[in-house]
Amino acid sequence: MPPRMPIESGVPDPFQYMHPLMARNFGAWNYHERPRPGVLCHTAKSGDKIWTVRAGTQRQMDLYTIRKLCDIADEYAEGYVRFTIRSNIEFMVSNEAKVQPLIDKLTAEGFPVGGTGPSVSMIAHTQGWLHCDIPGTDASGVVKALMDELYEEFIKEDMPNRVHITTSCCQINCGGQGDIAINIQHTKPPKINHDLVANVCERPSVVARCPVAAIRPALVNGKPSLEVDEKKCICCGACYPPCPPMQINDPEHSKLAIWVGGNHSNARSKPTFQKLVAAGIPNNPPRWTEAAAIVKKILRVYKEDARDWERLSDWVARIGWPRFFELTELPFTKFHIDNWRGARRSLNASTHIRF
Amino acid sequence: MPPRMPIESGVPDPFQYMHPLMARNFGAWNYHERPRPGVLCHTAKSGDKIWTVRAGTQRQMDLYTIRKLCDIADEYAEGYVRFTIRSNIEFMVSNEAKVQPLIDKLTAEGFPVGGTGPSVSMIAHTQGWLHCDIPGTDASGVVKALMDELYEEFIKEDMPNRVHITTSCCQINCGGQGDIAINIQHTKPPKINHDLVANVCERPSVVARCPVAAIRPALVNGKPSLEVDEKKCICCGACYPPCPPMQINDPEHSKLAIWVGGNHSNARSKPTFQKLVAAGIPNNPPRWTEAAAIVKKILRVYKEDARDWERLSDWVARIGWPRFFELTELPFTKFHIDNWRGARRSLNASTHIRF
Amino acid sequence: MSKPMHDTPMLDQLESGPWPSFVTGIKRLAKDEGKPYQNMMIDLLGQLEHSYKTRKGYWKGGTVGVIGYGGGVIPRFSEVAANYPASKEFHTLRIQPAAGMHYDTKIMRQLCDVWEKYGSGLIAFHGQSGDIMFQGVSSDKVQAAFDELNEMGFDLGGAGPAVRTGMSCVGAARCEHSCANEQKIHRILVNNFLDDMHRPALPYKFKFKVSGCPNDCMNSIERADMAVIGTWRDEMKVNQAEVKTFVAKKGRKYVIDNVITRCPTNALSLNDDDSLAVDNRNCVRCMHCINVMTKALSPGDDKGVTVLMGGKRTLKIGDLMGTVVIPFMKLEAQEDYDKLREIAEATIDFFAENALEHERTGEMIERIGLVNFLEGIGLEVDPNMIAEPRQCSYVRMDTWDEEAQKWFTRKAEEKRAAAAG
Amino acid sequence: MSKPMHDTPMLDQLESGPWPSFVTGIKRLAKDEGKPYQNMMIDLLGQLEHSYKTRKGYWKGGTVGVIGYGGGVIPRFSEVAANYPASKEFHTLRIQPAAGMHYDTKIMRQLCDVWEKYGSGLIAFHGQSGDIMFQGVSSDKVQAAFDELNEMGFDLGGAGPAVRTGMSCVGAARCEHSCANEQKIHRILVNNFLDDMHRPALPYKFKFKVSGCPNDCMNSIERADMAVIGTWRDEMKVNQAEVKTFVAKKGRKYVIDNVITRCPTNALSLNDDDSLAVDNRNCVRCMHCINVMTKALSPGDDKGVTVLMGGKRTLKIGDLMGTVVIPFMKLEAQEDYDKLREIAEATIDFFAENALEHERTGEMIERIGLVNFLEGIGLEVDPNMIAEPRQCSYVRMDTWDEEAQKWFTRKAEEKRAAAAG
Repeated sequence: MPPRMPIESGVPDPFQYMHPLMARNFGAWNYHERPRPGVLCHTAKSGDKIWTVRAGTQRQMDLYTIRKLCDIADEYAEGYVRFTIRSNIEFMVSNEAKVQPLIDKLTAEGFPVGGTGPSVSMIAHTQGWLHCDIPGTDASGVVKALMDELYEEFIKEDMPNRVHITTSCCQINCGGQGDIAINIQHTKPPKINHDLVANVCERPSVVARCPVAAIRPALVNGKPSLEVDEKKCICCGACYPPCPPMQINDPEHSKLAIWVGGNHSNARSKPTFQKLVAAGIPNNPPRWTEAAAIVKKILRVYKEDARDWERLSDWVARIGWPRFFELTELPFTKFHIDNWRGARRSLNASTHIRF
Repeated sequence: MPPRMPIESGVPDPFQYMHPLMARNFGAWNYHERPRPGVLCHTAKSGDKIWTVRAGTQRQMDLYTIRKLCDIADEYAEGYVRFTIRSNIEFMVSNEAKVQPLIDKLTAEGFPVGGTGPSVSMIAHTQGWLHCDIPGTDASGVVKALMDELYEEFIKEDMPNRVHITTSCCQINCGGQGDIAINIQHTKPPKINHDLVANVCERPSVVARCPVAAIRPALVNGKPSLEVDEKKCICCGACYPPCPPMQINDPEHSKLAIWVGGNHSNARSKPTFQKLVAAGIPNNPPRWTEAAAIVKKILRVYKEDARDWERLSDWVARIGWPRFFELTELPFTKFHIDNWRGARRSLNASTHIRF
Repeated sequence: MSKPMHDTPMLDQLESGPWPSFVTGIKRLAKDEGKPYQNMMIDLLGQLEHSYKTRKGYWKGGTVGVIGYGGGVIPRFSEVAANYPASKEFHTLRIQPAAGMHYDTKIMRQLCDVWEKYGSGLIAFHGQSGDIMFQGVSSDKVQAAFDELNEMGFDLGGAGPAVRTGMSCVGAARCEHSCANEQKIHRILVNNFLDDMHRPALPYKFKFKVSGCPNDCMNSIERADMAVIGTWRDEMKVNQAEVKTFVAKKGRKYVIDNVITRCPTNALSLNDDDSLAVDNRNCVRCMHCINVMTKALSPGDDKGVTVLMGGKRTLKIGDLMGTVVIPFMKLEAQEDYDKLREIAEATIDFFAENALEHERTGEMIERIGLVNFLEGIGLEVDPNMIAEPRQCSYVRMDTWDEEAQKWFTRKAEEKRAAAAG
Repeated sequence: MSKPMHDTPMLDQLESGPWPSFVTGIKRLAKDEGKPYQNMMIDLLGQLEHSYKTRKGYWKGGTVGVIGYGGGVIPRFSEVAANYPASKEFHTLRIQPAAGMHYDTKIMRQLCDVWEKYGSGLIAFHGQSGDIMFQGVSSDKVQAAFDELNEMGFDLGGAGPAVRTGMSCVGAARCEHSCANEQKIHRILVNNFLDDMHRPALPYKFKFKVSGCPNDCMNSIERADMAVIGTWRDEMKVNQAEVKTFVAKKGRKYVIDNVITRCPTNALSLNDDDSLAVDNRNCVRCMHCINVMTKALSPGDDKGVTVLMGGKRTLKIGDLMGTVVIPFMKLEAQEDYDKLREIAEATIDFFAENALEHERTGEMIERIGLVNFLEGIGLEVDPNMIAEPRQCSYVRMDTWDEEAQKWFTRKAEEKRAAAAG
């Protein structure tokens, strides 16, 4: 029998799985309201209304959790769900009366209802030790630890605007940009196992991968290997994926750094990149308390000081970075002053200063 | 007799030449008003008032012009004058009654009274053919030609905010940043007189001066000279001052370019650099009518479209560059898209678009 | 009879606290007597605890796939299999969800059944790539699991130097801000490049993302090589009665300080009668006022999309945002969608031919310059592509007159076309 | 008897029009029978007309100076002296005016008299460098002209790789926005470096400019290697009665749209009773509202200066703005001024030792990085120096803890000092 060849079907058509009310009013919605945290109510031009109840999940779910969510969807909602980009699950119902029982059931089963409007939503995260081949830390664990701490901020809408937190378990930054990002930051050059380099690594590719041209081919102990100019090395770990014998991860020296102000939306200002605020934070499982404390401090200050509708980036743009460091009591160091390409753009070429 | 050695007195003390009312109220002024174009009235905390009448000059003045201004200062004012950074002369009087006769006299003698508030002030300019050793065009002449055209805008306060125009007679840009800048832009690589290079130029310095590393030492016809890689050359003329045999000025190919939106002030936005809007404009003495036409068009559109207190840069920031090109009917080309260092900052990394 | 559980004192601490615990979930699978995945999950917990203790990861890549495809399965072999043999192979299937991540419970349960049979019982909804990640399958069961999912109508997503799984927002299905048919764009783009997705042969990854409005909930500007974002070009809709209701409720000062002054182009003004004056000509469609006053304000009717290219993350030259390459295009007729597809094709062809190994589209644009890239994919320069024109005179412009003429010719043609149409 | 006038048909066209004509002025000198400069000015006109016709300049440099100084005279020798022999030498004396460019008519007339005797009769008030430019003197008269000006209390300005002539605004002498004693700062800085001005031996030029407030009328941020700009750190002064008068005159909507919404940090709010609420903590001293409402608003009382370094024009890496190196310092006591002078000294010493040939301070900072520059001149890093922190993770931070400790120590010391003081 010839082998089965794949059906290259690509992205499935969503209409087959879509709540009928959404399919019926596709492209014809009028406005929405948020009756309470975790609930959206959309009104269509036809007059139809749909209520969405949003709940947090652990993203990496076991079959029992998924089936429980399906049971809830069947019993308390209308058999349809969808997921947000931040791994929240959404249940859609056509009748307001179903909202509260659904919320009650989700809550009873341990699924926090929230993540809408000006709340802290679920943390977008990478794979970490659970499944990545180059991780400097865990991801699901960091996120669980943090979301435990931020639970109240998920189920309430008490922040000035929405807060997106991300984590990345290496400096490639698969987590992307966030209002707050907690990312691995290596602080020492890779430790090279010269016995393995020649066999495992395509050396010219590795040399090409270095952002600062700090890697060169070399003979070490008579074997062809690679050498790192440690004065130039920025410890980014770019060489590690194409060349695992260049171990960048280190239980002590792979630290966490916290970045602030990344914003993808075009609302108000143009999209912004996140900026370094803290580094040298220990990578401390299982609850990463030092990182969590800084995140919570930033959120507390933001909540107290920002105006309605200010994303974290908008807020800092208004109050200025000096005040940010003052309010968060984080140290400002020479490392905060950019020296990468185009760094001059980040200098204050004006007398715009707050005193 | 031993030679006379200089008295290294440096910057003179201004109090010896300062209007007594200004010296008396030094550091104790309260507010100012502009009773009419060309006139400022400053009120001191002491209650003293001083009226300033501002007039345009040709900057390069002959003795007779200067002495005439002195005569006016003595007869119609109080014997004191000062100059602004844009070569306007200011007469200070302690009595409002003196203002109108002074204005009348200045006007009668051909000195335009104006340059205050939202007007087009005198053009800041360089030396040009009159006195510079590397000029691509004249400066005093360009300015005279333009100010003749902009006379009404100098003596009135009809612009949305002040307008500073500058000219530069080479790409080193001694004219600096202006709301509108008219600068030389060379378009062909230097023509090298290889017979002279070795004797006249310090070759390594010239090589070092090139912003794009397009110059290299070479033997030409057996003589040590310099060679330009014409594919890399950006025709900036940086090599010409240290090496006059590398002639960059060309009667036809040294063109004018117009730049818009330079702003030194910290008012509202941070200081901004000017941006390219038009190039390839003939360097056409004695009245440079093509350049003047573009400047006037820009000013007309700005005057019609900008809001009160918007500098040219503020206005364009609000209406966007696409609209600027539409309103001024200037062509947008690939040359407007930056490709110098840090060019990415100038790309539109957002959906902020006006339709 | 299962093997004994490893001690997991650190992971155990992740079972406390109010947030749903993935550890509890994995433990449940590890305690699932008689299930094919039980021992695998016991050792998975053991290896993960080992990572927590030693602060290092222990997975390495390799080569695992399905017949007919060159990518889409993420191979994971344990480096500590001697101690945790049952999870020595723990591969992931990247499966593309329906556009917009819609499910009914029937299909969800079917997905679970497949993973109960062949996999670890652990599924992530969803990975950062936009895939359902079926995490944890041994090499010998990859093909069977895929075949079953594939028969259900699902396909593998992208991995490696390939077109990757796309993402699109809920959009027209439930959002009044939607200015496009997000799922259609998503499916047209990705499904046109399945060969480039399943047989990785590009210089590096290439991602499509689609957001229905400038709020860009899919983060497409920062995360996609080609971002398609809905927008509109006529006037925004203003319901002045709802504006007045809002002002009455919130107060004039609140509205001025939180709506009027936040407009990035000062295009809003509150009239003395509490109605809103909108300078639509200078509105940049930032969405702020619409986000705040959802009932009073909404996008216009003349909808379309803006296309940006070149977003990516840190490696190798630092994070880059995508930049505008098409300020506006309508997406109504089939020809409109064809044109979008053709632009994507031209882009991927140019990328395939011109990017260096492991170079993203944004890095290639940075290296060769936006103008050369535009020429390469056949698009004309447009002032909407830039935030501002060049500010340095260091450029050679001896073909200025020709370039200026191109602009005038284009403008004249547009005018003629507009007059004719 | 003078030589005949050259035909100047092009220059003649610059005698028409309403603006004062430099050509008419030069012609008057050229027709000034019997004056020493007459023939020189006849040939000057001839050469200038020749430039207009051929569109080229005909001056070259050389070496001309006065005894004791290495710079300050701009030598100009004609390349077309064969045709225009009387202006074959046409040098410029750069003379520094009093700070703020104040004159009484007596000194103006004396300046004219010197130039009638030795020079061309043509004087520019002022060049872009901030000097009075005595334009046109032959080599043999340079010394005598300088001696006479020098005896009157004037000195040569800078030229070449030297400290250059400074500039300061009218400032405290007549402007209510003045937050500093501009002329004093100007004179202290420049007059401290006369040796570096008069004997050029720096890598390249170094400029001081002083503006009394952030309106920066001297363009110091863009044009000075060291810019000193007045500012204040307490609350701006608000005369609410004058605010109400202004609102009454202009209308609420005008004030909201032209003052409130223009505040770059949304630090203004118009209260419902037409008084102004100022969030001084977030005011960035941009001056806009003060510029608009001159009678109602003014700077606070706790005045001082901000210092920025590194502004320059295009050559060699593109125009650069100066960047903040001292966010705020008081300038009241002599020690304050001494400290400012010492910072200038440290900067010029560091520049002299570390800049490449023909490299400006801003380019040096760009090359070595702001942090290294700050360390070189002995200043601590401060978040006011940046618009925003780094956005790329590509930096080695293994000494983070030490650097963080420096900050905490500094802050603790500042707190102690504040408590003690």
